[in-house]
Amino acid sequence: MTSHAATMERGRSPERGLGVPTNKLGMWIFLTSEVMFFTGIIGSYIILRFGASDSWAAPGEVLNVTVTAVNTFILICSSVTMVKAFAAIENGDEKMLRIWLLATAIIGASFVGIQLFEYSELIHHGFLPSSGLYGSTFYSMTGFHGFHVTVGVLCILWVTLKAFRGGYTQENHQGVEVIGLYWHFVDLVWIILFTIVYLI
Amino acid sequence: MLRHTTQGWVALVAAMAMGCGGGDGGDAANGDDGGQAEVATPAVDPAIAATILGTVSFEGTPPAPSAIDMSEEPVCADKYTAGPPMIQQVSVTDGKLAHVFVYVKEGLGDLQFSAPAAPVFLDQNGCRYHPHVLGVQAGQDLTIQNSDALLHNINTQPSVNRGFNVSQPQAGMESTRRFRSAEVMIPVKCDVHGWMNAYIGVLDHPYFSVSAADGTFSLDGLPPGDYVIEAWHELYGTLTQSVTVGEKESAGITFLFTESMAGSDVPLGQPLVLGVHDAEADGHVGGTDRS
Amino acid sequence: MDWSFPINASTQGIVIDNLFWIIFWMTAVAFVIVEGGVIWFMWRYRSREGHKATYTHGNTTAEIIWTAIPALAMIFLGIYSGAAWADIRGLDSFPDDALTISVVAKQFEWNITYPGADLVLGNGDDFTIRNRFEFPMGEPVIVRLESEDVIHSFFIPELRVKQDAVPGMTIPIWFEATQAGEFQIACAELCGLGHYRMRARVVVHDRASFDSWYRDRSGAVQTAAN
Amino acid sequence: MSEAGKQHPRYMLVFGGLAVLTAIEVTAAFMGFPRSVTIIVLLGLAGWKALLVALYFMHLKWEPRALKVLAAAPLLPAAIMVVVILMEYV
Amino acid sequence: MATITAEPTGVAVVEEEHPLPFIRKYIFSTDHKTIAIQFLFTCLFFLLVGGLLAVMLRYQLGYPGKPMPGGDLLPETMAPGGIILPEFYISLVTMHGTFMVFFAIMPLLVGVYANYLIPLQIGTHDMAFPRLNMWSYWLFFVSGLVMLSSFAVEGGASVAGWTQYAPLSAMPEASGVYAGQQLWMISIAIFGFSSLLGSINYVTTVINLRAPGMTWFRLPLATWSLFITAILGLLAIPVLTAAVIMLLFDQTIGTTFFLPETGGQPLLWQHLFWFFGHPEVYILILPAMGFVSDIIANGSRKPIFGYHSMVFALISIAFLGFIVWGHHMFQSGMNPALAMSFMISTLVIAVPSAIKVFNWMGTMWRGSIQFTPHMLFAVGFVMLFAIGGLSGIFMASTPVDIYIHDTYFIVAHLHYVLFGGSLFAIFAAIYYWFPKMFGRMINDTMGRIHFALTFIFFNLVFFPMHGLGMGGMMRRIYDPSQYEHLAGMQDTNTLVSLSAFALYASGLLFFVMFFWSLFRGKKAPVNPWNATTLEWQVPSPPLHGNWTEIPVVYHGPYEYSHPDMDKDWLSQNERPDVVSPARH
Repeated sequence: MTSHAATMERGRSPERGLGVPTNKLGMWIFLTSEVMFFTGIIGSYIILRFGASDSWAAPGEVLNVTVTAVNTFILICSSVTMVKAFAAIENGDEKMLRIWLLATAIIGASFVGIQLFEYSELIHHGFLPSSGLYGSTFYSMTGFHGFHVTVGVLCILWVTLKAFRGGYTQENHQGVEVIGLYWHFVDLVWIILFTIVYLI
Repeated sequence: MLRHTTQGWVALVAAMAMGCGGGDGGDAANGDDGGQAEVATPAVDPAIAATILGTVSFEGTPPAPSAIDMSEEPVCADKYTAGPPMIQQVSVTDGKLAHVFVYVKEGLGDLQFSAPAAPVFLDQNGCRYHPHVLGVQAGQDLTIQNSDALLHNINTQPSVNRGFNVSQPQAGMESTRRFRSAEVMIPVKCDVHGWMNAYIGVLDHPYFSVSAADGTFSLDGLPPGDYVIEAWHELYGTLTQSVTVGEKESAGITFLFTESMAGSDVPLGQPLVLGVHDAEADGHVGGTDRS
Repeated sequence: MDWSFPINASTQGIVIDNLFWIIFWMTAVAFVIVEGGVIWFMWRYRSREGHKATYTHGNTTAEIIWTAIPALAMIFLGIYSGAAWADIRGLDSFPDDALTISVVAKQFEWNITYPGADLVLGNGDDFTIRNRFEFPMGEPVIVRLESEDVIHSFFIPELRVKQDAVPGMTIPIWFEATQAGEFQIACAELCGLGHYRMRARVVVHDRASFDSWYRDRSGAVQTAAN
Repeated sequence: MSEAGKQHPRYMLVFGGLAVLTAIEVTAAFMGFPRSVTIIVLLGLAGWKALLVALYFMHLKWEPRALKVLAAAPLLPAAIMVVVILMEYV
Repeated sequence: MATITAEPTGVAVVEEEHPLPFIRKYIFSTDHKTIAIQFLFTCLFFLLVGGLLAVMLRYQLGYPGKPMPGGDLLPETMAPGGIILPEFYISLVTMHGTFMVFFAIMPLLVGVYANYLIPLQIGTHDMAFPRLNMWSYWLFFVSGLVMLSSFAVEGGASVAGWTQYAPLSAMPEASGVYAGQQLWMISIAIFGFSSLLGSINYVTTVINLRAPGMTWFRLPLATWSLFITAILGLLAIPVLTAAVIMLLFDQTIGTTFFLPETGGQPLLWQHLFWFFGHPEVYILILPAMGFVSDIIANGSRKPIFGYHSMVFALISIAFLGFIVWGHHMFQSGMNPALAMSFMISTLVIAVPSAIKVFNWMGTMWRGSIQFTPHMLFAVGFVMLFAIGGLSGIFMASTPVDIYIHDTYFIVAHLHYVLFGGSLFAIFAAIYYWFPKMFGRMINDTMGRIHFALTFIFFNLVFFPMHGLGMGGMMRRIYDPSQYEHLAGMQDTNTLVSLSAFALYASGLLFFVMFFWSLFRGKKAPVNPWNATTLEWQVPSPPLHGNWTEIPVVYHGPYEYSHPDMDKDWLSQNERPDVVSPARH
């Protein structure tokens, strides 16, 4: 067993455990459970599709891939602006932090907007959550992702507000990093969804 | 709703107290809260009230009745001393058709009628519904009774009203429910005994009747005017006729169902728009069977 | 109070009951060791004046022993049960030329469809009887389970048969009755307010009486058809 | 904060990568390869993009090993769930 | 012989530096101890509700079709003239299971004791995210109320069983229940989010906020088990949340995930549910094992036997918990080959469970066992959990499961594990930590009486159920007398019912005693049980913030009866000046 000196040493160090700041660790742990949540939904989709593949239309027939591809690109952009914001504050550049955060919020919101537009189009053409497994899985998966994005946008707006109040400094900007992690995760999920829902 | 909710809470609290405290279980039994606003009836002056009398006759040979196998339900089977009970969708006695629901479909304008206080009864006896076809006014109590010493469940499947599915495990049990809005017809079935079925016609006026074994029916106390009368049968669909009655007059009409009509659309759960003349008034209402 | 199994009337029942009693005796030994040990320790090592507990953090040998023994027992059980399971439910355990009967469950009835005179389901001469399941003893019977509405479970205690009937699926099971008699089908999966009464009559005939019964039934159907 | 602060990864490079991969995906989906091939290719590309995001944008590349493990942990039960349930069909 | 003179490190909070206003202190408090106590009272209430439902359904089984005393207080839709209707009976069954699993046992183990013990036992000020912790409680509270309210809505509460098997749960026209079903889904979705917030807190706290010297293998087993449990919850409960939301969509917006008409799969629901459900079973038992380990070591005045193997057993049970869910589905139409592999993994999981039981016995062996109520309940746990574990082997064996699946044998098994196991451990924990939580003692004699009654009546209720199951009595049936093969068992059912009423009565006795001790019990010292873990180093009850100076930890959690010491315990934070007694 470790000598007392060693344990004291270990104990006293500011970042115990994983050597990761608590807020960040908390977010990562939250993300692990988010993975399981999306597994529940995406997994069901995979399983149902294996069971009744004929209830799905070929890619592009019902869903508009072009619009969504653009939308995907938009979401990726928002991820970049997010990391830019983080990089900015790590260099102590609060001005750029605010700009990048604002950009992220706006781009994220536009993603949601485009998705809502897409929904209205689909519903207009009679493709509803009640249209068989295709509709059920499509709306559930994209809907839950959209919900996550919306929540993300709200959080980012809140962070932005705090940034404008000068709430973040080079030394202390965990808030930016933590919300960033969430935002990138949402982006990551969309990358998967785009492929399996629209392209396959 | 609210009434029902409070009832539920009373139940809960009472349950907590386990046997002490108040609260009435009473007749909380609205599968559908007796929603409709009770409007003061513009009493149809009996002095001028008219009557429509009529008969429903049938042409052709009705489908052969088939026996019900109740061997697994002695409680019911024992009630049939004279031969096994028959499934009788179509009961014809010398050319007259019974179990036809006849009602005023149009012509009452916007008259309002309050529901009568007396309940309508639906009895389950010998694993059959009595009566097989019945009418009830919207908001009027429908009291379902179990005269068999075994489990029946009463599963109604309306399309405009809220359905209910209640059970009566013992003889002598009673449940009272109401339907909020007019609907012709609401199918009723017992899931425990697949052969048991009945039909309930819900109207927001009192002018309906079910043809008797001799095919006769009567609609009494009508205000003078011109009406569209519809006759509904579970197998042969619907027929409609227009008729005009003056003060104290008594018009007679006859409906004629024929063998060939078998399989025509049978409207179930059609929301009714009374007073307004709709294109469906030509005998073939688009049936929507709920499934 | 009878706490025993109902009589066993099927071939798979023999296997199942044997396995049950094997497990029963294995667990009985463990039961006695644990409960007896705990009670004895409670008495033997109750705290007394001037008696101090032994200071130990464990004993690897002991732990290895009481890890190994249950492990071995479980391996044995796994192999035994696996073999038995394969014989009862394995896809290749199904007899080829067995009488095949379709059972369709719905709230709250069992509709049993027999293959009619040609002994093949779905050839027009099938006939359906509500809540009455009759078949011959001494030969395997295949039941094709379906459900119309919700999940039910096809349970005949005396035959040690249980299988859920799932809407959207056709699930085949087979069994062989070893004695004639009258039993009941019970529904073993909660299926609604009539669940507790979703039962049907089971009649296991000897060959001769089954033939005669089947003949008039299927014959009757054909006359009706003509 | 995290070591990432000192030497920033080339975010724009990653961004370019993601954009290009997306473009490739969309085209590949409609090239009319045999279905199985398409699926494998697309899933491969998607996985690659996901990895890029996780490693660079989420800085996993610079995190202590323990956190890498923690982040990857849920993939195991997730895989178990989907694969095992899919075995219903075999 | 050298004698250790030891002096504890760390300084506890002795007076509130800045007292908080009432509402922040007691209602929307962020103090993990207050939140734990809020959980405690809420869960005890739900425990009463769940028990009451059980009493009612046992009445119907004991006296089928007879009017229940006081039953006429229920509305006609539930029990006309006091006669319980079949639809009300199955909603009793459903809600009993739901309340006990989700709103009583699970939060009692996790919500109460994870909150209370983790920060104290690892020696820190509070949870990592106190505000999330508060939200976790209030969301739980809301979800509980939603579930309760479903009794009051039209059509009554859910009737699809606590497992909510689709399509029955998704087809109101088949179940006759409309709003009730949807409220169930909504409530559980909220509940899922609440426990998610909790789990994040527990995991983060244990990983990052341990006191100096509190290495992984110096954590008390209670904390270990709660940590593992939190991880299970983290990975399993989101799947349930996803599943219930999909089911809610099936009920409301016309999706067809679990409805076969358009290719949806009823079995998918079962897979998703049990993928959550089996880890859930371990969520319900692992913390109990942890508490019992702490209490048995303390009650036998001995170090726990085989600390490391106890930890590894916990971990392996948790991991295996993710690959055994199919053993709930052997008769569900699942692929038989799949059933085979699930059987193997299920049998494997029996091994670590056996290790734990034997290690507890090893701990008692040559100890100095005290007959305090908490020790009695802990030992009761070992005895009853052993029975539950052994009866589990029967259904693990697929062929035997063909017969006993969905019979009362299962009911007996799960109650031996959940009541005889978890609930006994919860009682043990309440008795053990009551002095710390409320600063008052519970009368030992009263405690022993409560134990005796509970133990006797528990076995009278649930042991005969094995017999009922062997006789082939199906679960969730309203009236066994409808079947020939069950006709002979009515007297057994009546006996069970009578014992069940007595069991509930002894439960009520506990509540009386609990609240009496709360106000009248005699003041509790800092360390009434001479225990070694850190929570016994702060005042009873500890004040907000627990420690002004974090202690330094030197020993494992169970240094009892060290030969070189006069007193028979050595706290984890006591700096030994002569020799270090930790010898492993």
